[in-house]
Amino acid sequence: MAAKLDQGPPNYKEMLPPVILENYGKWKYHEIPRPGVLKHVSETGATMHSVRVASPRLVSIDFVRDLCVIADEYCEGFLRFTTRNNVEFLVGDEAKLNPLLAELEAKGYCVGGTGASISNIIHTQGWVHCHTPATDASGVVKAVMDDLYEYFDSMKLPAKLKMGLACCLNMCGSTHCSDIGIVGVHRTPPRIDHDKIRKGTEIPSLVASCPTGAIRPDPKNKSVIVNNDKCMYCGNCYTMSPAMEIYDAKNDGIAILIGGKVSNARSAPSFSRMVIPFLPNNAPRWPETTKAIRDIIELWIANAHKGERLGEWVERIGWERFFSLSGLPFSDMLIDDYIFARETFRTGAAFKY
Amino acid sequence: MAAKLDQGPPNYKEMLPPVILENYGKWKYHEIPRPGVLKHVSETGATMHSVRVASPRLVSIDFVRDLCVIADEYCEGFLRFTTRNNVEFLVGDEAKLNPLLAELEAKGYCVGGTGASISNIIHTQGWVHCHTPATDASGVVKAVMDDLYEYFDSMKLPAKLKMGLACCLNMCGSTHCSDIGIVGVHRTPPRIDHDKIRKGTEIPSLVASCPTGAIRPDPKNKSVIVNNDKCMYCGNCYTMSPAMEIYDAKNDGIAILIGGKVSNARSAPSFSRMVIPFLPNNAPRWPETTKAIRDIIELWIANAHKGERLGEWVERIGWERFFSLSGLPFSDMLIDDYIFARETFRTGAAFKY
Amino acid sequence: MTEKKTPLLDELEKGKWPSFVTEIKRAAVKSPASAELLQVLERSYAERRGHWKHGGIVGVRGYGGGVIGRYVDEPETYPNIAEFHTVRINQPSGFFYNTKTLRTICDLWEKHGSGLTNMHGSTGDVILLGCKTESIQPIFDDYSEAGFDLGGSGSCLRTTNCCVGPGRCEHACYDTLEACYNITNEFMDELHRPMWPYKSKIKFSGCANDCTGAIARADISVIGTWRDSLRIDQNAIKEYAAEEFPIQSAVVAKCPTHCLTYNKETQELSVVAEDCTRCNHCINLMPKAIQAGKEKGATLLVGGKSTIVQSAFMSSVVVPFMKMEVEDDFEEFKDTVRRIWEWWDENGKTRERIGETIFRLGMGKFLRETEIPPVPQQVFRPRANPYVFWNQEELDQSGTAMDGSEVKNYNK
Amino acid sequence: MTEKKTPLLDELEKGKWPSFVTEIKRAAVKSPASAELLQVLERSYAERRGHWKHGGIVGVRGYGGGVIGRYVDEPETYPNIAEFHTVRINQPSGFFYNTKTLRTICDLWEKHGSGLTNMHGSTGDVILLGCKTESIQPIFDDYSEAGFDLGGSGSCLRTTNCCVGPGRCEHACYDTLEACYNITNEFMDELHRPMWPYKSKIKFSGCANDCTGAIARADISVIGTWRDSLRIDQNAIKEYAAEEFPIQSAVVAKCPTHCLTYNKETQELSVVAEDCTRCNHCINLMPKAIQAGKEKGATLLVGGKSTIVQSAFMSSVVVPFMKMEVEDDFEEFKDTVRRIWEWWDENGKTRERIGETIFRLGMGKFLRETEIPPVPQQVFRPRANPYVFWNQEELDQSGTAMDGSEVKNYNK
Repeated sequence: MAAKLDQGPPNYKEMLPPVILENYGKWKYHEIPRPGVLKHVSETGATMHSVRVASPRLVSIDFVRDLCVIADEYCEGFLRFTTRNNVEFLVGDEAKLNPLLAELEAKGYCVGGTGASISNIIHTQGWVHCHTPATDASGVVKAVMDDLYEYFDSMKLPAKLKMGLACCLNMCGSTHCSDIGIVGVHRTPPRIDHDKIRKGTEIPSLVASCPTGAIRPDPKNKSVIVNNDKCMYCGNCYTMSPAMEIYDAKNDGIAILIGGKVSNARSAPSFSRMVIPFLPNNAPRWPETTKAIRDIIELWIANAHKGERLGEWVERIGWERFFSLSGLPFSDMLIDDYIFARETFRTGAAFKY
Repeated sequence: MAAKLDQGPPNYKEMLPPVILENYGKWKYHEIPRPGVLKHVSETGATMHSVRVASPRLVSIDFVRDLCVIADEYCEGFLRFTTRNNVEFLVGDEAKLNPLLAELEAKGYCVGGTGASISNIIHTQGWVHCHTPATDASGVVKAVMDDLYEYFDSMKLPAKLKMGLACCLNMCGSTHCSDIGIVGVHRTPPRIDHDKIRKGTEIPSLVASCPTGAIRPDPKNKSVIVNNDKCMYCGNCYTMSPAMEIYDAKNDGIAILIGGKVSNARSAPSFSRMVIPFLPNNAPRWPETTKAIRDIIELWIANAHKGERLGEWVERIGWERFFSLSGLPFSDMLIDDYIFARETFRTGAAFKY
Repeated sequence: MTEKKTPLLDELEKGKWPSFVTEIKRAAVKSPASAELLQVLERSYAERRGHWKHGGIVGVRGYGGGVIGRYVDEPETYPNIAEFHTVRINQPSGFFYNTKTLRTICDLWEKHGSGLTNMHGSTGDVILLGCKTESIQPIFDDYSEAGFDLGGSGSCLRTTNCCVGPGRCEHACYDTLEACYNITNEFMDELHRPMWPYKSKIKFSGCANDCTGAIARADISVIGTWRDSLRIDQNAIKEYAAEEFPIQSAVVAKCPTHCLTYNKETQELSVVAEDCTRCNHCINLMPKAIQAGKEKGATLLVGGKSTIVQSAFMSSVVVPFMKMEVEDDFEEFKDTVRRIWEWWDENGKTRERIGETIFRLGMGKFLRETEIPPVPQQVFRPRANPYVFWNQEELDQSGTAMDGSEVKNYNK
Repeated sequence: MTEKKTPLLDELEKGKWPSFVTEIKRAAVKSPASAELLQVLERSYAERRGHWKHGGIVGVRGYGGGVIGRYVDEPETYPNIAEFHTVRINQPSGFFYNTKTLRTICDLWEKHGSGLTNMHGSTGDVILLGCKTESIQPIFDDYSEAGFDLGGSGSCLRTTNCCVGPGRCEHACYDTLEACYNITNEFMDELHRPMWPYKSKIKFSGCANDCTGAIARADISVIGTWRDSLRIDQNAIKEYAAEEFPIQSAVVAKCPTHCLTYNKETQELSVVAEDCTRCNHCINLMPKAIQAGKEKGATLLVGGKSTIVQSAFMSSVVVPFMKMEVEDDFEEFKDTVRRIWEWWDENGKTRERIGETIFRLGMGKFLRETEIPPVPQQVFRPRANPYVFWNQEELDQSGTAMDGSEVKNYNK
């Protein structure tokens, strides 16, 4: 049995339930009859219910098999996942909706994540499987979502809230454009293992990898020297060479960025902005991080207009007002000093206090 | 008679008419009873009229003496100039206002430049006295203001209109933040006079002066080489060395930028943006330039809300809509490719046609 | 396998949210590797640091990527995860599955790997988390026979991704599922054999809501839109009015361009079509009454990427409107993207994403050399500086530096 | 002096706007230099190019600047303007003059120079346009005796400038005229003896309307503001209402922060003080009814400059609110500016303006080293990238690269 090269992904058409095949491209509108349930109505009059269920993203195959059992019973053997790692059961037969919901509840699945809610946190691998993490991913997400669960299975937020967690400055997973981004940060320069460098690192590539020019060759030692004052701990050098260990258990932790979005609806897509430069890695439940995020969300709930995303609210009231309302300390670390810094400086004399 | 060092400027207090000395810091509000005349009212009930008169900026001492004669007769010997090179006669005695206006009219002075009008064009020296001009300054201003005179001595624009002209890319005189900026542009690389370089140019400084790194030393010739592909004709090298002649009569001309402002009122200060990359130096009256500016102003008049500065109008409708309304050709030359270019790229999928 | 204690991780089995710790424990029942993963993770929780080393090169015959090497830093202590590689399986469009397919994925992974997976990775692949080097080729062979293919890794076209599209969304302005499937198949070689300066991603979103986050995460962002005026069903407007939906305050007043007018008397909503930017706000709020125009397609935006190295870039508009038709096999898209990649391949530096190359060399140069017409939709606003590069061939070159003439001659 | 024809320039004597050509001709009656200027300018109009060469160094005893050298490129043809230098005379605050002073300026310039002047240059000086090298010292001596001093040129504090301020404006939040006079006198050495990386400018505007263009043109921009709430005179509001002034549409609806509410019934205007950004829009439109708060001062912004080299920068907020009191001799301002200059003098490269130095080295470093407190008013929004520089001394340095420890030890 010779493997076929380049056969591409499975054809999605085989993955669509009958109700979708019949109404493909004919959907007219949708409603959210209750949190976690979408009702799509077709031009043909047909309806389909999608039931959205939380996933921890890192799952066992038994978890997936359990999903299959449910999908076979209520959804003619079809289901889908979302870009935010939720599971969606696709119910063509409305009679099966309530039984499905009952079974999900009985089995302890978390139904929610629709409309003005938190829709699962996009996240990375963290200590589970990444080589440059400054924090864990799954554990922080678990702690934060446990704390914010009331905003997953209800729709009482001013608008949808999309969160992302990246375990290092690579900021994988859209944390750079999330309503709330949780980012693992290193804070100390790499420790150089000169033996490892001599054994097999291509020094010119290593030198070139540093965005601030902090690494220079040290021909005498056949190694490199890091100018610690120029280093911003991004870890790009570690990606180029394992000799540049960047993790530092005593000083790694988390930064919080807020106000990003990708949707074009109403306002243009925007980057998340840093409001807390550092919180400690207090495993296993990161209490400082969960509290900081809850405080921000509650401030938003108390002050935003209905329909206003977190970043839209902050932009309306002004970032300076956000800092005075939130009581978060402002420091020079929150002021950009990288390539596009100038655009963030307030080139105007009109502002609030 | 030994000259005194560092005695500083004359004391402004000696330059203030009695009505100002009496009402200094007590002004309550002002009105514009007619174009070119400001009426300031003091908390004390006192009033002062300022009559604003055009100046060509490059003037003879006889012009100044003529002003003095008028100021002596109607203003107790006091007058002032504005940051936009207008002259202001300060009338403390309201009875003298109409006689002053009559005399100004009889002598052919241009009264205007207040409120929703054009308030004189800030400009540079051009061919009269500058060493790097790509166009003349006073001549272009004369041609444009002759053409737009109806908007100087009336207040029928949607809002005030501030124009600036800079005769080269230095963009002296706030053209970078003007409602309409007229900028002299070179379009060809410098011509190197190798003899002159060898005679006295400090080559490292010359090389360092190039913002795009287009100039490199040519040790063999004891001169420099210009990489023409990298040159953006800014003329900074000519400022460092007279051996780098940048003027090019066949290709120099004018670019038009619009939409800038310095005031914080309502919207933040903003840069002017290029809408026409080149118009020829058709001296003595630059008909293409005067027409282009008139067309933009008339489009603004026809479409803006009352009180809306040119840039506020364009930002409201969108620059893409401005181009379709104006019919001005859009080209890649209008797209930024310098340091902060990224911020101008449309990072969103919402736009007009 | 000895039971070892994981008191810190056990804390993460508490609470309402589903627990990844529970999942690892479930996998650990059958997989010694997963059991050791639990141990090393507990240690990370105690020490507050990771224990994974760099990926070495691991792979499959005929492919240049699709597998990410991963090694624990103390192989002697943790022999079962000394090698613990990730396999990327190209997901079906829209993450739709039948249970048979899902079970096949599970069964094969039970046979060869840790039994742990991400459904899905951020880029889109099914991430199979943890296997030995010797298993990689057998894993590929089995999955291949079952109808699956690898995803991308390294300096290649990364696995493409799309939103739910016409499968279950009223907003889809083109068939994102088919586009993703068709175009992925078109670019198999680019996906499986890294040969570019760095990675490149494509994401297909059916409308301006951009549910794949294409503008933030993809080098090539394809966002559904329309060219004509949005369509308003006045009867449906009246129904919203009857239900006391806040048409004026929630929709009209929040329209960013103020192009909508609602007449409360007649209960009619009107639009000034040329002022509308197709931001989708009104459609999102009143899907029963407002829909996209008839002339549908997509906006092509280029250059999105995350933070490292030159800070995050969002994609920016390159082609404001492009037809995305199954009938013509997405021809315009494929042609355009090929030109864009070719330009980047020629001009990009190592580890430089498309957006960074465009930023370094200039959007003007990019547009000229890819033969994409410059239009004002590509920018929020034109340049503020006057630093225009002029095509010298279009100027009068007599007496300029370009013809090598002496300065002295020109002065005459 | 032979009469020569200037047909091109003569075209610029037509039209309604006052003509600089007429002015040069008036000067030419008494000045052979001005007559020759007319000839060389006519030639520029024919050839469409300038004829002026670089400034050589010309100057005055005891001063490092204040005179700009200028030479025509064909001195043989135009001997009277072979040298045609510019003298900068420091103007009085607010460009106010009595006629005696103006006549003195004219008389001395008739004696020594071309009889041509700019009233004023963009920076603020009286620009005396065109004199010979041999005349420079006598010019200075005469003007000095008459009570004038030179302005700045070169890498120094350039001549400061201010708006009309309390002399004739209801908006002035501090005494710009006195501030400009006092502070200019304080920094005479910095103004007259270039010793910095490049030039530095200060402009004083009394309110947010910024009539000197300080934010765009000055390295140090001082813009009047207040700290408490704006003040509304409800009786005056009623008068505006009686005159049918469009309070709602022109003022309230256009308030950028929507902090104003107008009650049409009671004809009362109210403000939510904490939402107001003090942009001056409402005050501009209704000066009889709305005025600034009582706690007045200025915002200090830093870094403004025009285009060459790194493109134009606007100044950005450094100190949101600063008292500007005559009584304390503008102490806080002078102290702060001295620290800023000192930092720039130590860190700036040649021909680098303050704004460029801050941009290159980072606002954080600038604020720390000048001991100016970081506040959110300094930015439109915080950083989007996570590239924070941490003060290593505040971290646990045991086992980091900072203590020179071996990586191996740390792993244990």
